[in-house]
Amino acid sequence: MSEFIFSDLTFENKERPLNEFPKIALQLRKDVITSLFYAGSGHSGGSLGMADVFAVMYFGGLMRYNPSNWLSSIRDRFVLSAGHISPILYATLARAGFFPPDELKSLRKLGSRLQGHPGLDVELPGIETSAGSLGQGVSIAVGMAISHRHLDKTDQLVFTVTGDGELQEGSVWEAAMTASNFKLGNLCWIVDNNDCQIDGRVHEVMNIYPLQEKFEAFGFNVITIDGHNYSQIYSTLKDFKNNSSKSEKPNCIIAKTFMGKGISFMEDDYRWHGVPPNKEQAIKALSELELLEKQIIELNKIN
Amino acid sequence: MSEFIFSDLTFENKERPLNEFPKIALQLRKDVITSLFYAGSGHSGGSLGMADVFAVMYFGGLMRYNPSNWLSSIRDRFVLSAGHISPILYATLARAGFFPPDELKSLRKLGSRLQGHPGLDVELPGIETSAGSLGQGVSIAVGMAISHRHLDKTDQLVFTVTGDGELQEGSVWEAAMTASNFKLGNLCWIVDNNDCQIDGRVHEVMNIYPLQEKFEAFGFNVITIDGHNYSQIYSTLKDFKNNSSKSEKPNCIIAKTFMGKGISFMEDDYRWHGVPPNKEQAIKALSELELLEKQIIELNKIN
Amino acid sequence: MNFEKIEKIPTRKGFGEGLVKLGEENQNVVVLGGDITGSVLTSFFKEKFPERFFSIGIAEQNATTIAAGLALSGKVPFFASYSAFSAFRNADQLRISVAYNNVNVKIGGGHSGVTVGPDGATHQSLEEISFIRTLPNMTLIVPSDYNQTKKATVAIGRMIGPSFLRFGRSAVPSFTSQETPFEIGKANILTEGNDVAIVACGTLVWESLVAAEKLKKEKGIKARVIDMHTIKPIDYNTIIDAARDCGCIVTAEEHQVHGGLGGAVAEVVVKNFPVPIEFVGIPDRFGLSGEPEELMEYFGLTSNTLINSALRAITRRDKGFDLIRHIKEINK
Amino acid sequence: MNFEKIEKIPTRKGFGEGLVKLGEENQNVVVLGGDITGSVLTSFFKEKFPERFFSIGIAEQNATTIAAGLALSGKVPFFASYSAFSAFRNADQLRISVAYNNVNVKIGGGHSGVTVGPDGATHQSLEEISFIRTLPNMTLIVPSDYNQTKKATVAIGRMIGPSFLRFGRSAVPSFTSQETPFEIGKANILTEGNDVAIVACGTLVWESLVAAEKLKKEKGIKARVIDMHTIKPIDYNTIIDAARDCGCIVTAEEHQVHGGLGGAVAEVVVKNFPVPIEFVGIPDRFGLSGEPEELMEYFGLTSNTLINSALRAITRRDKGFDLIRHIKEINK
Ligand SMILES: Cc1ncc(C[n+]2csc(CCOP(=O)(O)OP(=O)(O)O)c2C)c(N)n1
Ligand SMILES: Cc1ncc(C[n+]2csc(CCOP(=O)(O)OP(=O)(O)O)c2C)c(N)n1
Ligand SMILES: [Mg+2]
Ligand SMILES: [Mg+2]
Repeated sequence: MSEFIFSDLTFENKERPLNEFPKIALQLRKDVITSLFYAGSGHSGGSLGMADVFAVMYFGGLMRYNPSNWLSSIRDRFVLSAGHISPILYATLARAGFFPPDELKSLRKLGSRLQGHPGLDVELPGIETSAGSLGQGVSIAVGMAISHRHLDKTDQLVFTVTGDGELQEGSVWEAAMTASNFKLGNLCWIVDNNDCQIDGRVHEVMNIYPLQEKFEAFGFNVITIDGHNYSQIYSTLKDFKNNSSKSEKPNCIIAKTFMGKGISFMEDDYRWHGVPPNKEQAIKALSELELLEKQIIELNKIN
Repeated sequence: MSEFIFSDLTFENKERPLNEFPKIALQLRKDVITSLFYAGSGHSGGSLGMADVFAVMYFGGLMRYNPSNWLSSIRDRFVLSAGHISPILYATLARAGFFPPDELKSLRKLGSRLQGHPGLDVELPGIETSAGSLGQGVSIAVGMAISHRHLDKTDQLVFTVTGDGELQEGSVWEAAMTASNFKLGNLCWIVDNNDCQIDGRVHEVMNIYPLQEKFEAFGFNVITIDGHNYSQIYSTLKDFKNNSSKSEKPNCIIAKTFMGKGISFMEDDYRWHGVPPNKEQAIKALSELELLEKQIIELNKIN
Repeated sequence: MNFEKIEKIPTRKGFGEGLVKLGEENQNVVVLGGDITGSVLTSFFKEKFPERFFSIGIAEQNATTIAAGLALSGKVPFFASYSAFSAFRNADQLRISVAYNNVNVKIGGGHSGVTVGPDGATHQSLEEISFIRTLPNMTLIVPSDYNQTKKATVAIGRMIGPSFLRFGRSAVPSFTSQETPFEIGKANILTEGNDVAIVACGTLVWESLVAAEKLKKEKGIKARVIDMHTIKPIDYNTIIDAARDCGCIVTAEEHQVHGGLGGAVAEVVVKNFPVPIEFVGIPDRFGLSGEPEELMEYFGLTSNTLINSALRAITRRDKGFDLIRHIKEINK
Repeated sequence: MNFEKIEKIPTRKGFGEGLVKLGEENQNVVVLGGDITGSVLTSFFKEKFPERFFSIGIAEQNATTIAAGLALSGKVPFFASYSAFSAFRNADQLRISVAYNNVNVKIGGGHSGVTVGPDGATHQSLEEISFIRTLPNMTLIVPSDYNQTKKATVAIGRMIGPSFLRFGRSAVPSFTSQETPFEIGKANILTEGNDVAIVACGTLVWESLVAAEKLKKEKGIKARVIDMHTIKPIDYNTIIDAARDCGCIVTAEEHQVHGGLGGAVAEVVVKNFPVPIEFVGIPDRFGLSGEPEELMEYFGLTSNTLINSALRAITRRDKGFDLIRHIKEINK
């Protein structure tokens, strides 16, 4: 089935016109769907919802990385704290050239480097830390940011993504407190604010709001954006990058997203948190994405 | 040495004029000094700093308890989360009649019911839970408040005291989040805000400020008071009690205190966090307190 | 026992149903959710008794300690999450507020072991038997199938004191019946035999039965299979009898070979009746993504491994105690 | 050895000094404070290398994970707190971010055991050997005196990989010298003897030496005292030799009798050379306030207990393996 083949396509990491992001995000969404279909288990909802953010973060010439020498000591770092949305990270890394996209079909299989939750032990290029226990990644990111800013004294940036349900973990607030104490202007913490978690709506399972006020009270620069608006994502990340070396405050981007974004029957439905598409659903999802792709191409022609 | 004898004195728990609290607090401070002197180890600073709050909380007719039937199912609850300031709790319980004051001299000794940090296993009347690992007590208090409000449907109140350094523990913010989610208007969380912890000033060791904003962002009614001003302590606790059954918000009292309050050579000095007075210091401290007592008596005569 | 056509049911279903049963018989039973209620099936209770269900979100420390507060107010609180998070993220709270306080808190550790499958190492708890059994005052139960899990759930809900129940995600052979006895602290002897004892818990009990059957059929060896569902307090008598009667033991668990059931049995044995033991478990490494059955095979948690271990234990017993193997092999 | 006039120095001093030494030899060594720097003596490092010291406050989870982040950035981070909090409050972080990540993080667990004294049970960590040694990839060291603690600190700072060092608060006999060898994973045999082996760690090593001396003088029994400073990886060969040569073992530790050093030794023994073992440790209960020496006495962590245990072990060995004691006694 042609839908389920992974092309070799990779994308460059460079400054690019905003209208190029949709098709990158689209490719990432296709990869998420396809790899999860192969896996037969895993987390569709959050992975799809964060595709737009990942597209801009990795392919907009903002984050400095080099897939062919990925452990370079001057790289910027990305730490996935919400380990369960590994499919979007794997898709991104594959399309950035860290490893062959075809490996995406090994997701969650015995012997794969694409563990259900990222594992450092299997040595997949681009993976900075193991993850899967919520809340830990952001403290790891803080550790890296301290190292860069206060020990190495470099201008390396540290990006991290947490879920919004994840903010219920107290250790996350320990990390927040430390980030502002150490004036980690080089830290960019993106919250995937889809108001969904496993048991339901975040504000119903255990309300975390008001969010902006919480982060502000913990000493952050906070900005709330539409996590599907490329222009907002880009300019916010760009601002972070530009101001980072002068800034004495850590940065929090509250990205309002929809779980399952892009697939009609998944969108904004928390029941898709941890479920993969079956074959039928995968085909439907991929054809929706292809339709969208055609529209995007048309749109780009007009503009 | 007469200084080191524990009288049998107890105080009633009743509504009383504000000018009666100083001498109660004074007695508690004496007991703290004396018991710590006997113990030869333990936490002077926080215990002395909270004497005024404890005096009002236990002896102002606010909290409902019955020392001769202390496990009564309709009692209000007090949970000490900052377990290390047990000396002030022990002194208070002794002076409230939970056990003979003379037992205070067994503090921290082998076989004593007055463990260094409160232990439930030794069954000292008035102790609601073991403590000593920072941050846990407040979650226990939340559990009790849930039980009273949502299961037993009684109007029992739950008081808890944490330190300010203690607020660096992430689990404390988990407790805070839950408290507001479950609308625990019956919970009164007092923060001993002395800006001291073991390694130094709280704002230097790991800054927790702004505090009021943090608790507000976590959904609390917050009020900041002078933790040595009886009138402020009393009216704040009284307001809590009066509004508790209608209130849908948990309450946080940020009590600005001085570590070691009442003893000239200990006041506002974090190095007294975990040290007991030696004999000379104990005598000096007790004589300072006696001087103060005389002044209070004089003052009361005039008014 | 029909080894071919045995029905498979997840143990977590027993946990969920047991909670409902407890909820029916005791008004004071309450359940705390950790945002995985549909996974560990506390959802059954939630549906039936919504007013006694409290959603705490993703905050295992807090949930555990709130449970202690509820217990101190006369309730019988259960809190369940994935065992990786309800045994470790809250370890200090388990130690102080639950075990030291000695309160009536019940913790469910679901999705334990490698059989949680493709989620991978972080989710595959393989160290909690060791930690939990070391805590004073705790009761620790690792049931072996659906029926037993249900009984164990009800049993810990009826007893007074802190307890931890470790169960799994995937469907496993349901080989005990509603009538099979279950008593906390009393191991079940499933097959009679004096040639070798296999002391197992959880998913490995079924593998032990398969191994015993093959040992009998293929080698004429009679293995005594012991379902050591209660790890703490451990059933000393049954272990000592097995050591005396069989002279050698194999332990089997979906847990590290260090510190777990094997360690507990070893402690009893050397303190009472030293005999050779072979440990079957995870060889001191973290898990991996894969399908549950693939992983059990990959890590050697199978009847075949048990058979080899039994034969090795018997050889060691018969050759006497001088069979020192090369350190490489010892360290396996 | 002069048993009367031995100097006493706290092991934590060795930790603090070891850190300074490491700080001098390696620029990448950094230390995280947990608001008890003066207690666990990370304060020495802080004073000497303030730019490489980071105060994290009271947040053990975060400190542990930040350490992992630092290690992933090429640093050699140490984080130390009271062992009760640096082994349990952060247990999940130790498991995932440190052990599974297999990063170069070093954890100090100070104020361990009952010798922390009057602070009482919450502060008396007695369960962490069990937990830490069950984690794959970890190195666990429990040094026995000041000099050894210093050497162990330097050794874990020089090796690559996650490690945990458990030490104490109170002054204890300083019986090794600067020249005494120390190698991770290689136990030190302190006295020669083939009558009984005493395998001890931490504060109990000294008590073992005292016991051995008395056993020799008073009973003519030659005990082989083994300082098993490294609990993980455990020194199999030395244990197996002791089992073969002596035929019985006593283990001794300031830790629960379950799951700790005793458990580790039992596992090696039954897997290789089963012999009777007597366990000296805390009998499955929490601690109490009291002075360190009172508590050691109260809980029977003394040379006298060791002597009795040694005699019992010898009797059990000589009477053969049929000496089943009453269950009450077994359960001690
Ligand atoms: C410490 C911990 N507790 C529980 C879990 C199980 N778990 C995995 S994802 C998840 C929900 C996370 O919600 P959110 O952060 O909002 O992510 P989203 O569902 O939006 O992807 C839970 C509870 C975990 N991985 N780690
Ligand atoms: C979880 C935990 N970590 C560390 C400690 C050790 N400790 C006891 S008191 C204390 C300082 C607490 O500061 P604060 O809450 O401000 O109390 P204060 O010094 O003002 O009395 C610390 C770090 C502990 N008891 N529990
Ligand atoms: Mg979410
Ligand atoms: Mg303070």
